[in-house]
Amino acid sequence: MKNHKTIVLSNQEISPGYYRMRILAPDYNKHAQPGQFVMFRVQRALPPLLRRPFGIFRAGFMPADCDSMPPKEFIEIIYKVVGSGTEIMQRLHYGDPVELLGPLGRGFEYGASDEEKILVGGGIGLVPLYMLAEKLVEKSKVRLLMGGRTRDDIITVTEFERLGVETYVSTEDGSLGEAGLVTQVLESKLRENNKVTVFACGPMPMIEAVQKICKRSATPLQVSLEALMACGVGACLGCVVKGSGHTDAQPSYLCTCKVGPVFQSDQLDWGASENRGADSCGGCR
Amino acid sequence: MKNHKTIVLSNQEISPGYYRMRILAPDYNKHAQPGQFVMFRVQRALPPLLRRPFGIFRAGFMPADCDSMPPKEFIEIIYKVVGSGTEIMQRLHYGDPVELLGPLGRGFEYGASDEEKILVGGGIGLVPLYMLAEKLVEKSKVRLLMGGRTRDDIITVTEFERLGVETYVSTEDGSLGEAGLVTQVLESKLRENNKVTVFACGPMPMIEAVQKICKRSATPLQVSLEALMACGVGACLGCVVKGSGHTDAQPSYLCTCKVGPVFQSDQLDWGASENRGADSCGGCR
Amino acid sequence: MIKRKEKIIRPKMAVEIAGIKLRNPIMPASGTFGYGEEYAPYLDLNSLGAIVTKGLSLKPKAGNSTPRICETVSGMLNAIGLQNVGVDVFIKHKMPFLEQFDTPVIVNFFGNTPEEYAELTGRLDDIPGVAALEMNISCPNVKHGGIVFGIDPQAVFAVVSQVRKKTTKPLIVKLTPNVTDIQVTAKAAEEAGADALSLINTLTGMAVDVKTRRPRLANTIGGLSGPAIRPIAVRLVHQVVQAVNIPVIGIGGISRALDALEFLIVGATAVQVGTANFVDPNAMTTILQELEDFCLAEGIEDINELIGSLEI
Amino acid sequence: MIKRKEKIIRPKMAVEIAGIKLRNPIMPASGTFGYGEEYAPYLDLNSLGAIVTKGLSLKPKAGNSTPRICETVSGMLNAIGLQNVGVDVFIKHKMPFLEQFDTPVIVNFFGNTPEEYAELTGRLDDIPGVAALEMNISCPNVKHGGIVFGIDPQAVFAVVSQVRKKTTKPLIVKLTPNVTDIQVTAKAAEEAGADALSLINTLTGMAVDVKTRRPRLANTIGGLSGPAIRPIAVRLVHQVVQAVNIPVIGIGGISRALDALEFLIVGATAVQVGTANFVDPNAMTTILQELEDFCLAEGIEDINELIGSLEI
Ligand SMILES: Cc1cc2nc3c(=O)[nH]c(=O)nc-3n(C[C@H](O)[C@H](O)[C@H](O)COP(=O)(O)OP(=O)(O)OC[C@H]3O[C@@H](n4cnc5c(N)ncnc54)[C@H](O)[C@@H]3O)c2cc1C
Ligand SMILES: Cc1cc2nc3c(=O)[nH]c(=O)nc-3n(C[C@H](O)[C@H](O)[C@H](O)COP(=O)(O)OP(=O)(O)OC[C@H]3O[C@@H](n4cnc5c(N)ncnc54)[C@H](O)[C@@H]3O)c2cc1C
Ligand SMILES: Cc1cc2nc3c(=O)[nH]c(=O)nc-3n(C[C@H](O)[C@H](O)[C@H](O)COP(=O)(O)O)c2cc1C
Ligand SMILES: Cc1cc2nc3c(=O)[nH]c(=O)nc-3n(C[C@H](O)[C@H](O)[C@H](O)COP(=O)(O)O)c2cc1C
Ligand code: FES
Ligand code: FES
Repeated sequence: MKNHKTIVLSNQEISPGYYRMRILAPDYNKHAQPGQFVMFRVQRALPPLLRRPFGIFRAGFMPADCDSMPPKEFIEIIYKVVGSGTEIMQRLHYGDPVELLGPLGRGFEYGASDEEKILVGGGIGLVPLYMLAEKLVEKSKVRLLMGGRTRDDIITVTEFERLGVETYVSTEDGSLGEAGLVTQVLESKLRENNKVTVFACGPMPMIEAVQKICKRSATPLQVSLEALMACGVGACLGCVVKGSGHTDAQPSYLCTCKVGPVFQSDQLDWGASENRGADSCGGCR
Repeated sequence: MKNHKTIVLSNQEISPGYYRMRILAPDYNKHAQPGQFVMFRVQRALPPLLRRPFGIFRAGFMPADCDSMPPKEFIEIIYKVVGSGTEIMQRLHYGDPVELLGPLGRGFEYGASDEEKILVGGGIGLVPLYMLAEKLVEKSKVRLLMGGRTRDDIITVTEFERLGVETYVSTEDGSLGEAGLVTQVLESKLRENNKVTVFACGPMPMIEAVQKICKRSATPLQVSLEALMACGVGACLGCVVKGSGHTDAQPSYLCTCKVGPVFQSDQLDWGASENRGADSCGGCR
Repeated sequence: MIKRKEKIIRPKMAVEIAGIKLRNPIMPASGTFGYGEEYAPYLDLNSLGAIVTKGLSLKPKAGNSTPRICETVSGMLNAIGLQNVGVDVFIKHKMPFLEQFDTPVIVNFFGNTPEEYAELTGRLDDIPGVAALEMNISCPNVKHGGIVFGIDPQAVFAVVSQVRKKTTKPLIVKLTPNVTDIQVTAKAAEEAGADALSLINTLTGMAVDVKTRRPRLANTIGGLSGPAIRPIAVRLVHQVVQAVNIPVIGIGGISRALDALEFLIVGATAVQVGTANFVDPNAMTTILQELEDFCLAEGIEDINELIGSLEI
Repeated sequence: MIKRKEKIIRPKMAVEIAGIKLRNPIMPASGTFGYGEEYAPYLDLNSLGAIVTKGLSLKPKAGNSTPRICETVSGMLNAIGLQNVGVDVFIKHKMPFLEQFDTPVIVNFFGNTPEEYAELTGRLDDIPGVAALEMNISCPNVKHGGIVFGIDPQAVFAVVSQVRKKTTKPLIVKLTPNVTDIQVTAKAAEEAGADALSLINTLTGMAVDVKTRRPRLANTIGGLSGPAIRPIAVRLVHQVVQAVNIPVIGIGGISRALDALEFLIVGATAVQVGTANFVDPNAMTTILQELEDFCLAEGIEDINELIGSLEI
């Protein structure tokens, strides 16, 4: 947990509207856990005022610029251009000064190794699952169910395949993989009746559907949530979600940035429509 | 008078802290008068909120990118980095989107051709005098007295010389040209007793000294002033200076952006310390 | 921007305020658009919903010493001091220009005593080209120790009542945001006979030059405007709309259609664009175009559908 | 940054507020720094002038529904709803952490009735590690139709008086900016026994999602903070300093030393940094360094020379 005043190493459009950015990030290989995130300052001046939260796609090393220097440590984030901050981001180049606060939050728990792992990713929700897959493939069979609206929303699947992950792609419009929702694929996989843990990240309606499916079959589920965040460190209390057992009389609010962003599904109050907050409130300016 | 959404063509440091920027600017060769200025929007988004006023150094044409297109019309501005806006400007490159409102204000009057013209420039105040010199050399003898604190503040003198202008350089610290104030040089030139008109632009203390000198010898003087400006078109009334004959009972406020920025010295109230406003109020953020 | 096909029906943009029909809800804010002529080279005055003049007084007013303006983070402070040519020069030299256009002229005015307000109103009431009056009550009342009219509901009621008696033209009262409860002053203006309200005028602010340790404005204190103040303005318009039954014009930090839409959705019938004119002389033209595009994209046939459509 | 030579004497930074000695005038603003532990990984709590906690209530408070925050132009809106762990958990689980540091702990607190305020004050008065109390009066008074205490001078006097009786610790009263005349509420707090004042709390604001036509905050209205509000805050501090004889802590949009200096020059004895902590967890460290550099460059040997040095 540190704030790095650092630079962009590269920034590339990988699918229409989706960018992959590499950022110089000392210590992340050692410290970043799958499912953790960073608070990214898109430039060292205004605008925008606040940092933007992004999942860590992966950490790595690359050769130094001069052979008498140590290799450069980096992280990669993958982002979708949706508003004012990501619009500035898409114009960044090598060398542009940015700031990185992290790694933040609680990541995924790996669970038992004798079970199958199913990762469910919806669009940009795929991001935090890659580092997780890197870990899980060491001990377990891992399958990735990747869904999106159209083929443009299907990103980095090949990279998962290279890890040895079995991947299943579905798009709502049928433009890539199976036509339909990723949750339909999940249902069919769970019907195989293996011992399974599910890890899901994506739009809230998808996560809610996954939760219902897993609950029906009593399958353990971890979800990674998004929330509007100002601080990312538990100080502002802006990013809360309702915890299980939340009532008006006995309220339970959990900070997505501290207790999450990854939650065991039974930590959350699935009845609370407000837990959809972040997702439906994008676009503040 | 038009607002151009345009681009930067080039941007170069010409002396420590001084930059010369070329901007794509259709119609300026035809319409821009010596002494006029532009309201420059340093980027198409915030910050900063307001445009920055800059004198037009010169207008010109350059070859088009492709031979089947007409030549590119440009203007050049020369600016000193002093605050938030100019700090952003110094990082601009070819192709960066900017906006240009202008040409604005009233420029210099050329006066009779049978007299000598003396241009007095202090530091960045030199800028509006170049286009003026281009015009004046056609008919009159033109001398430039250029002053600055140190040699770094002496800019583009060679360009004036190429026009056939006789130039005299003085610096306060003696690091280039004569040691001393430009006003001392002016006094010695006026002692030659030729028929002369003086055109001055520079820091307010210099302009005030020039005014005193010219008044003593009844030499006609035109000055170009700076003022804090929001609109540049006479709408906000932020940029006023006190006109001659201004009293509390009969106030006379003249818009620097409309009536000026060039004034005949007898249009102004030289007693008013507030006419130093702009100069002493730089640095708002 | 959305490409318009021949066949697409353009959304209806007209709105009505206090009996004046506006071709669209976009107009400049007083003091940021001069007397219209300053911006005429840059945009078509016939494309605007209305033209609002710089604030006028009975006699010409010189305004404050300089510096009068100062940039702040996403905003600006001004202490122009209401410099204006006075009503006589306005009628003689500025109205003829404005009368060339087919756009309602709203004259903003102020005084330092209720009598000044009343007399000035009388003068303006006689001018046929004036479509409506906008009364700026953010001025010191010299008879009451210089306390600003607009912050005291009784003073608001008194001065608006006086003005109301002097004119049959639509009367818009422009409220100051520098109050504890704007619903109270809004209601006072309504009860005194205002036909519409406009808000907000600038918020009081100050900036210091830390090197010289002097205020950045000669007047020490000035009015804050620009994008920085928009959330405060939206909140105040929202509150006023709920308190009164007359139309409200929203003002404060509008520089894009999305900004204007916030005000319309909370219930403003029209909006004024101020500081944004300085930043971009074409700001209102762009806002109008974006507003149409928004309506087309969202399937809104008449802008009036949007007004007050906030769902809480 | 200025290079410091061995020999240069570093400027004196210590200030005193209501009897508490602060090693420098920089501290966090309540609600933006958690209970201190959240930012401990990023900066040395021993470098700060003081630590100010999230606002505490007698019982734990759940806060509002989400969305609770929203970014605006150079600012943010929040309607957290004063979520906090309550005084008991604070004393048991948060104080021990804070007591490790050699930095005065200022506890911010609030209630919804004068009795709640008084009872809570009694509880906090017993805790030795608490250096001072900061009383947030921008809360609805449930006994008076939910009208915010801080906007009514009588209510301010009453509630501050009650609290004053319950504690001998230095009492800082935190004023709301959402009033017509802050000098009146400032004086009411002073007369009721406040040892110092802090201001400003957030300005009331609102933002609308134009697509869904819903407020961006679940609570509709929230508090505006950040650089956008600084000119308003500087003006209010300037006015309060002139009205009272107790020290004032300046708050509002401070993110750099130059910002802090504006407040000190108009007369604030110390400042609080709020939203800027979210933007940069090292903000206060940087401000401190820049502040020292400014003093060195300007030849100021003691920061107290700057306080109230405004020349008009
Ligand atoms: C833990 C976490 C991990 C995330 N990982 C990724 C990722 O790997 N890739 C990716 O593309 N996006 C990710 N997001 C969403 C990402 O933060 C938003 O898309 C981004 O902040 C939008 O910024 P903007 O300025 O472009 O949009 P604007 O709408 O202009 O942003 C305005 C404000 O709303 C916030 N905001 C808007 N949308 C969201 C959202 N969906 N979630 C949280 N805050 C939002 C912004 O942070 C900002 O404060 C993640 C969010 C969280 C909380
Ligand atoms: C008619 C005219 C012509 C000018 N021509 C030139 C020129 O050719 N080259 C050049 O370098 N400068 C010129 N200036 C000054 C130039 O406008 C300022 O240096 C510039 O605005 C500073 O911007 P900033 O953001 O870097 O400074 P900041 O201090 O951050 O600016 C804050 C605010 O103050 C204003 N401001 C600050 N200093 C001045 C100033 N001296 N005059 C007017 N406004 C100021 C800015 O425009 C802005 O609104 C001219 C000014 C005027 C009025
Ligand atoms: C330079 C300037 C001059 C102004 N003059 C007047 C005026 O004469 N009368 C008036 O009622 N409001 C005046 N205002 C206030 C504006 O009309 C408007 O209410 C305010 O600026 C907020 O809108 P904005 O944020 O869009 O600028 C002035 C504002 C500025 C910036
Ligand atoms: C998220 C958030 C929570 C806040 N919580 C409190 C609080 O609990 N008590 C309080 O007195 N002020 C609270 N404030 C107000 C701040 O302490 C400060 O007065 C205000 O944010 C202005 O300062 P700034 O512009 O530096 O943020 C809060 C502000 C924010 C942004
Ligand atoms: S983002 Fe501030 S508490 Fe989570
Ligand atoms: S800059 Fe607005 S009137 Fe001159």
